[in-house]
Amino acid sequence: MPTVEVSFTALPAHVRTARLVALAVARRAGVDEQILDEVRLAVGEACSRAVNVHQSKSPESPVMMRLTDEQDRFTVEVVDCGPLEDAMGEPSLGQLDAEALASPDATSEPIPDLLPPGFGLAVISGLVEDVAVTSDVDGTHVRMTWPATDVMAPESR
Amino acid sequence: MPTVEVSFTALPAHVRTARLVALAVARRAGVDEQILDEVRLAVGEACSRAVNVHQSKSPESPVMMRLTDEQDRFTVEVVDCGPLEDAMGEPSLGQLDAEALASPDATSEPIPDLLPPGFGLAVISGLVEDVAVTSDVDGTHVRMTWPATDVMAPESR
Amino acid sequence: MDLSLSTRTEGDRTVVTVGGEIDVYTAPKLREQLIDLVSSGNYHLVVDMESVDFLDSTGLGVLVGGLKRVRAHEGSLRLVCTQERILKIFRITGLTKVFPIHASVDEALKASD
Amino acid sequence: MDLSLSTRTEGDRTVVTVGGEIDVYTAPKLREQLIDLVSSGNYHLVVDMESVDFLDSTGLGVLVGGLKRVRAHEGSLRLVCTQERILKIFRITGLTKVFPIHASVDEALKASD
Ligand SMILES: Nc1ncnc2c1ncn2[C@@H]1O[C@H](COP(=O)(O)OP(=O)(O)O)[C@@H](O)[C@H]1O
Ligand SMILES: Nc1ncnc2c1ncn2[C@@H]1O[C@H](COP(=O)(O)OP(=O)(O)O)[C@@H](O)[C@H]1O
Repeated sequence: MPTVEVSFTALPAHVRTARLVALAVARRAGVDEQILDEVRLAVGEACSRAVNVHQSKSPESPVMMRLTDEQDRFTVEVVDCGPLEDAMGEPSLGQLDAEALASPDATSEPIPDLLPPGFGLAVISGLVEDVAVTSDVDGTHVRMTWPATDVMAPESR
Repeated sequence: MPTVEVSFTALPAHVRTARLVALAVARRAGVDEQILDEVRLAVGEACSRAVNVHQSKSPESPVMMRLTDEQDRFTVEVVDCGPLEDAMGEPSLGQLDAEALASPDATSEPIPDLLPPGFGLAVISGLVEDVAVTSDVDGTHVRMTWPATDVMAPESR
Repeated sequence: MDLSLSTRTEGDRTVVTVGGEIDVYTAPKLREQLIDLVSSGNYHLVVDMESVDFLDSTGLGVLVGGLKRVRAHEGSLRLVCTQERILKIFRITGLTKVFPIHASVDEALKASD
Repeated sequence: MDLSLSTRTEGDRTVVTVGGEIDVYTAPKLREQLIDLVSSGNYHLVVDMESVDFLDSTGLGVLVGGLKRVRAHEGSLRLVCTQERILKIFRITGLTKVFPIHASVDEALKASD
């Protein structure tokens, strides 16, 4: 069960580092080239979301990403420190109303650039087939799994 | 004090991941392009050494690398699980005898390809100006520091 | 890769050419650019995304914010994008219904509602 | 980048062209190659390192192992390397005293002790 764990201070720049690591490990784990773009985007969404949660709730505590390569599955788990309610209150993709999002809400200034909380999770669930979002005392876990051929073991000679 | 911590199962493939992460974070931390090759090699040596220590002592426990970017210093610390004696017994660069290393020791078969334990540390101390090797109950810490300009903070607007 | 931005005027429209990665790290630069353009009176924007390698939901948020800003002035925000991997995220989020997406800058410049 | 290896014969010498990264992950492949060559009777090796991007002490260990093997048969192992960043690690470790290092494959092929 080869595993890489990355913890990082909740800063946007580190989301890039997390994407880079996940991509390199996924490739090395034998995730199909066609799927790597999806991995990159999904990992970026999960980590950006976690960074946002931390910046508002607990800027000092690190975001954790765990990459696991076992048998024929490559799994990425991103853990933030946000409480249960956060994940529960977030809309599923079906509830997103693109028209409403973009309505010319000229009366409210400043115009918010952030999409509603949960938009990132909605993107992930639209993108990744095998995804589970759970909450426990540690915070919220986003766990995404892709098929892979295990090529990560040390050279066999 | 933006920090990235990477823990990885003690496998050679993950040493590449560690190098990749350290390089990306160092560049982002503003370490000079001229020094990046040195960072890459030193991090590779420290992590390879740690992987070797773990593989013989405790293959299940992860190797830890911590990247810290504070003010004008970029620091990499690699922690292995090896006990005090390991680090103490290792030769300093001055003690390495290149001729002896390469002597045609035809009587001993198989010919060992590994250089003596401690060779990696010797390379690091020959390469990096600011390096400290310490041991405590956790294991051995190799701590290397380079100058950097802090550009890691979030965009200031 | 970092974000690159350049703008030029074509008649009553302003073309913003974006390259690199639009993500949580770089999106603030794009937001600032769009805000600057709208506050200096450019209400008809064409955002050329052909050189964008990566776009995440933070980037989408900034584009949606831009759209709201120009709409507040009866303006428009058109996208130029033919890359499947970038189009995918617009499709997943339903934002293809909100943004006019064109196959070339020329097409976007000629288009009207 | 991964390791690439190719070999060719030039008179009584064998040229091994190495590319990519020689590290703890790829060094076993190089070791195996050198062992194969020696056990099939090739005792005069020229290792061309001009396309090597990265070399660490595990890689050095494999080269030293190769040198020991050919010396056991009165052979030679010459390196071709002009890249400063690769030469540096040979210098730091004192291995420049052990390996003949040449500026080109031609030079290495013509050299004798
Ligand atoms: N998506 C990414 N995540 C993390 N690091 C990355 C990513 N893309 C490139 N890098 C690394 O970041 C460093 C700088 O890349 P780049 O984005 O071009 O620089 P910057 O954004 O600082 O101008 C390089 O070492 C590169 O390997
Ligand atoms: N030094 C490195 N450490 C870790 N990953 C790396 C390194 N160099 C490249 N990579 C990443 O590893 C992946 C595969 O690189 P490469 O070494 O060419 O493949 P492989 O060794 O599996 O043939 C790429 O995603 C690349 O970003």
